[in-house]
Amino acid sequence: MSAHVIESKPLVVEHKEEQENYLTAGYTLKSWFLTLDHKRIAILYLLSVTTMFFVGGIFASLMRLELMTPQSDLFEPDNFNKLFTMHGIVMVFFFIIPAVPGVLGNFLLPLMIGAKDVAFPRLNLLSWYVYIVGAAFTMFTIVSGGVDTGWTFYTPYSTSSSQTHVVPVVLGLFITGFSSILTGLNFMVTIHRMRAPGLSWFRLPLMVWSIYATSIIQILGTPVIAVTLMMAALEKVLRIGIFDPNLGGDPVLFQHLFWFYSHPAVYIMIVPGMGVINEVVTCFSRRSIFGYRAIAFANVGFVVFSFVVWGHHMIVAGQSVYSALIFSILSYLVGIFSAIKVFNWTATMYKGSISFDTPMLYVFGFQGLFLIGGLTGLFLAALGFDVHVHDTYFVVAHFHYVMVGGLVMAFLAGIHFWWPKMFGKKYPESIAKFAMILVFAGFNLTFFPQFILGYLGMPRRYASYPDEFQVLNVMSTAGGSVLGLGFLLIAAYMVWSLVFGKKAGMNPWKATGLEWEHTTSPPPTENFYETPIVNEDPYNYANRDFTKDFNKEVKLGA
Amino acid sequence: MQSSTVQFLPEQASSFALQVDLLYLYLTAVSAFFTIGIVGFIIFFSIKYRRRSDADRPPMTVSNLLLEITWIVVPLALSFVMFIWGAAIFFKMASPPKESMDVYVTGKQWMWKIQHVNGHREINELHVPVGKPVRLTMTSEDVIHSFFIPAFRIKADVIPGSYSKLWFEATKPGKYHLFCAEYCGTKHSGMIGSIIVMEQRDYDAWLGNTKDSSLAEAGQKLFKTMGCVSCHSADSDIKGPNLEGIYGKQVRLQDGSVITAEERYLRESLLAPNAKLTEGFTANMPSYQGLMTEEQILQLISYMRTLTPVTTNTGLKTLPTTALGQTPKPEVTPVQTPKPVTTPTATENKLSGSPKKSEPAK
Amino acid sequence: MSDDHSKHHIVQPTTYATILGALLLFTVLTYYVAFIDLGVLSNFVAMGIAVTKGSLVVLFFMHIFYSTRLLWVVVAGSFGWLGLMLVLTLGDYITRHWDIQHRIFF
Amino acid sequence: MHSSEHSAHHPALAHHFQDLDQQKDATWLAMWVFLGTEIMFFGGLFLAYVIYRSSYPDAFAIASNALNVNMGLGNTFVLIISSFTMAMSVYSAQMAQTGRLVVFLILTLVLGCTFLSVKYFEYKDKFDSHLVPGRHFDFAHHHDPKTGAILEGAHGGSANTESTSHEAGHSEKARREIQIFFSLYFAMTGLHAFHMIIGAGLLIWLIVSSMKGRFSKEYNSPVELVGLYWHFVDIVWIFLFPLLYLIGRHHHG
Ligand code: HEA
Ligand code: HEA
Ligand code: HEC
Ligand code: CUA
Ligand SMILES: [Cu+2]
Repeated sequence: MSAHVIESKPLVVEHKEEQENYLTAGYTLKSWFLTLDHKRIAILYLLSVTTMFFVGGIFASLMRLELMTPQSDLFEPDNFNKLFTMHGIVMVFFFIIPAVPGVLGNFLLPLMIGAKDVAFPRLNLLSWYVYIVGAAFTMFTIVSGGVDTGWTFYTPYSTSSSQTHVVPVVLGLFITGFSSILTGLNFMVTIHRMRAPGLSWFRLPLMVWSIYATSIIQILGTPVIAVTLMMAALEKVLRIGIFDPNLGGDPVLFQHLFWFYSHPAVYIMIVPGMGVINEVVTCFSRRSIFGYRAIAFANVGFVVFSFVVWGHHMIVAGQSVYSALIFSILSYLVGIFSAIKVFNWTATMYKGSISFDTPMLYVFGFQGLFLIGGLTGLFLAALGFDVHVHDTYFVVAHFHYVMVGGLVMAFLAGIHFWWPKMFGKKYPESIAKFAMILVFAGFNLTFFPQFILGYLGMPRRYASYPDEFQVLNVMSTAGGSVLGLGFLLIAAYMVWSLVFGKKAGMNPWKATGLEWEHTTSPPPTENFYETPIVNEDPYNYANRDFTKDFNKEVKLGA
Repeated sequence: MQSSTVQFLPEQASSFALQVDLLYLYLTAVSAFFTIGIVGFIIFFSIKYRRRSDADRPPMTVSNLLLEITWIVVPLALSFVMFIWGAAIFFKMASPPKESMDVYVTGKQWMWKIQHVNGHREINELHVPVGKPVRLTMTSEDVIHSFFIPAFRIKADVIPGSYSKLWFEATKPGKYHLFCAEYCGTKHSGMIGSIIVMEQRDYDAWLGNTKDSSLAEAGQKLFKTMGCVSCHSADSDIKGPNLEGIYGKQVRLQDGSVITAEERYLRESLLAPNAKLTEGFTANMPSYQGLMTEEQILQLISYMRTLTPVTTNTGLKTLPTTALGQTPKPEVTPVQTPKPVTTPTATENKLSGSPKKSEPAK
Repeated sequence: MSDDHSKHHIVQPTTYATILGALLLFTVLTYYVAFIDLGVLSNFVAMGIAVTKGSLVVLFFMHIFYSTRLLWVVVAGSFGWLGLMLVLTLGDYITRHWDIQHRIFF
Repeated sequence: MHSSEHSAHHPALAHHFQDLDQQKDATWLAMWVFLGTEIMFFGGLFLAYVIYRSSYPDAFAIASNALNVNMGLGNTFVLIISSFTMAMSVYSAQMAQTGRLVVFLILTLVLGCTFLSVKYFEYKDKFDSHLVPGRHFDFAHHHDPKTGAILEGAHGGSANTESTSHEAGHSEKARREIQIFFSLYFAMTGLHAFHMIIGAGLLIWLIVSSMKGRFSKEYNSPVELVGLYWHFVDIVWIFLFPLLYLIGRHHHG
């Protein structure tokens, strides 16, 4: 644990910054669509997941519009059902799961570990194409009439009752699954085999640990959903009977298989987001992380425990009460790992030197909202309580708090934090802060009332509802509009900054880490001018002199 | 009906309601504690340690094992309370009292079909007396539905091909929402209805008005028309087992195992009689798969239930039902036995949750 | 990485041939055992033999016996995860119709 | 690491790796992790199999007996031997014996194709006897005297069961359960066969490359990796064979 920094022979790169970087390496479409550079692939992902987010968001807005009134007046129930299904599918499989790994993971992983690229660049590009093909299938489904099964595809509804396009969408997800698997595989091998000299496991930035944990979950979980969807499609087309009670099958088996993947999937969503939080909270507190090892091991804990709690989605679904018992207690154990992280981030701020730049505001947002989302997850894991709120808006509120309040906040924190590194430009700080507040306020207005709605008993996936729920629903819709405007604003100024933004310099936040201190913004195609050698623990803020200008020199290894 | 102001709790109309609400309170309190605590610290640190100058150089973080252990152990302890509390309620919800009154529910896109033991049927409405445990035996004709009564805080998925159970004891007369909570297709949100809780007297009157033949009677008719009697009566050529006292009996199977004859087993006996052969009999019973509706199956089951004498909470033992093939007198079907003893009132019953223990006749 | 060299271990044809022999033998064994009525034990014997055969292939044909710890972990982890899935799901099916002892709590 | 100094300029070395060693480590790890995903992929089907086998033991025994155990056994031998020839290919590649490498690869391919053709005839037989799940599934058409006997015998232990006129009702449930067996049979063996076909494609590619002399003592990862894949497919079959073909065989007496 060498605490001192060797600051010998810094390489002054001011002039180099004017020169080539990964963005200027080529301007043709071909140079983008056939690129093997992980940073360019990250940009491709950024474009595609953002598009998907807005597509999903438009579905959400239409849904909220419909829910303003108790009757189903704007859409036929049929269409409403398609809306929430497509909203769930697009948001889960095409936005939130690939978002952080695809964009930030791709961009940062090799930079953070001092590698020139991921282990298998070709595979990396292939992942993106597979994702796009999967997305195309799903989008085709939308155009051709949609699906109405809910994102959970419960049998026997999806296989014997629904008249909509279940098979193409299932196929699309099957394909997309492979994108996720390949990304995970690639990242995992990269972390094992491509670390720079001196970068031992416990010197890795925690973001890397998070990505590592996420990759393992992707690798072990995704194949199961793939084969499950395959069986469901076969059931639908050939009536093979595996999930159809009329043919001797058990519909609950589908739920087991589905949640065996889909619960771990929620950690695929949140864990990389938590990784982002580590980096941002240390940087803006100028403080090394509190309890590095505890957080690192909590990630490992997620890998194991996320796979043994899936039954908490099936508490009233007809599974054994004894199973429910086991799954409930395991859910509480998995909660502890999140608790460790939340407490450690808070403790990291203690005695720090805290500044309030936009990324840090998102961290605050994340902390509060994920906390509420996570704690209400504990509500749901209490068996007798879940009986009442299962499949009500309480659950809807819970998962939006963790997914939007948690992951989307973390994603935005990350995007704002690394934007200067990715594009070499600054976004307009005060507008960004305003947008953050808009999103935060809009979010709470949208989803907090849903907790109450849920406890009052409003079931989810309802196109119409009894009159007494209207007041809260109107609040929720109003919040949704504010939220939507907030997101729109963010997209607008981000695009604006690409053209008009101020030049960022190589390390505008005075952050530690190879990606900030050892290369330019934007980095060159091969990432570093010289392979870095790591000789300190991460987040070594106590050893930096912040009065210096961090934007000038690329630090080199000894 | 409900007032237009925003409420925070649905009505408390069953013996579970208060229990679940108390748990809710505990969960909320723990959450509030942590949320306020952590947000409080964040705000406090943000003010106290805000950056005053770029020259600020915070010290190295020191880790503090004791602190870390504390914040693992305390939440663990608190969440164990959540677990045990939640599980306790859940187990009560999963164990209907023996003396419960039975109602049969069939879900179907997109309606609830309900049959009372006396054969009365309702659609999307369920009338029950206050203060009496009611046990629902539910199945579905097509896809999965979920029977949800917010005011009672109960819910269970209704699954084709198997029976789910749900029980409650209403504590307050009134009309409450019945929702389908598992997404089941186009009119999922239209698959709603109401639960009407009545005073016992009103309930009896309501029930008395109904002219339908009782469920068990209908079942009994089926027992004849479907030809069950030809085997399951003393004088038939092909012998089937004696069905007297079948419900709840420990049936010994050919492979030596023992199984309790309840709904699931009886249903299987009709649809797939040879899957579990009764000891001493051959695989002679035909399958009625596809020949009966779910409702008819329920009727038959309900009839077979009457063949078992039941102890009710009045302490009376119902008369043993008549020999097979004869009409059992409907008034002796156990669930209909009037209950003269005091009905536990809502207030008495709130905390204990489970209905008053019956004093068995023995 | 200290144990790198072990991966370049070249397995000799004699080893391969021995394993081949064992595999063929076990196949014959599992076939004949299937015709003996061992009750429930039949399943365990059949699976035991399959697991043995599988392990031989993994360890020798696939060189895991000579590999780094990391690869051992990957292999054990993958099968372990499959085990988790099987055990927890089967747990549900086995206990689904057990009587409920609601008094275990209060 | 002087050997890597040599290989630093090897044409097969990708630009972002330090040396061939690192590259080889990475690809090995990747291959194993990929096989891990394959385990979970087949795992979903295995889970379904275990659940239904334990729910419907008798039907599964009956259905299993309708499979041609000799073909299954023969195929098991074929596949195990092909695994051996594959292992020998890897050895030859490591020893840079190009001639033997090509021979062993071709042997492996031939054995793989043998397996697939046997599988083809098994499938065809099932098609002809209406054992493919779906609307035309019909177990009653299956006039195997042996299985016929088992149809009754498999219900519990008691022997003196007679076929009666109520057989029809009896076999309705059995029919559905047997159909589930065949669904799983086709899903599992089909997926397995699909993997074999991919494997065969890879083998052809290896044969061509090795004839062109692409592999050397330092660089033979493709052979090793395809080897791993091939062995994995073999392992899947090692489990499928007893699970699908050997259930309840002892009822023959
Ligand atoms: C990012 C996604 C995400 C995350 C991170 C989580 C996290 C958790 N979830 Fe959630 N969940 C979903 C996404 C997510 N969930 C989705 C999408 C659904 C619905 C799917 C559908 O049906 O469509 C769902 C549904 C769902 C259910 C099923 C509800 C139902 O359908 O009836 C349950 C039940 O147990 C549950 C529990 C939990 C728990 C215990 C956690 C825990 O991991 C939370 C842990 C976090 C904390 C505990 C906060 C930090 C803690 C502290 C600061 C200290 C205090 C701690 C203690 C006192 C222990 N979730
Ligand atoms: C990452 C995942 C994710 C995200 C980000 C969101 C985001 C949002 N979700 Fe979603 N949601 C899910 C995952 C997600 N959701 C899932 C999995 C389900 C379950 C589906 C199922 O039951 O099968 C669900 C279900 C769900 C429901 C319940 C439907 C039902 O059960 O009937 C509702 C209802 O309010 C809802 C609302 C919203 C809203 C308002 C947002 C907002 O945050 C969206 C904000 C974004 C925009 C609005 C787009 C950007 C803005 C514009 C394009 C400008 C134009 C718009 C305006 C000015 C309004 N969601
Ligand atoms: C042709 C004769 C026959 C007919 C008709 C018949 N059964 Fe049966 N039943 C049997 C035989 C034989 C058995 C015992 C073997 C077994 O368990 O399947 C049996 C078993 C049962 C059992 C399980 C009893 C136990 O002790 O386990 C039930 C319940 C039952 N029958 C109900 C019915 C009903 C209801 C009908 C009409 C809809 C019916 N049976 C029609 C012959 C018949
Ligand atoms: Cu029935 Cu939803
Ligand atoms: Cu979950």
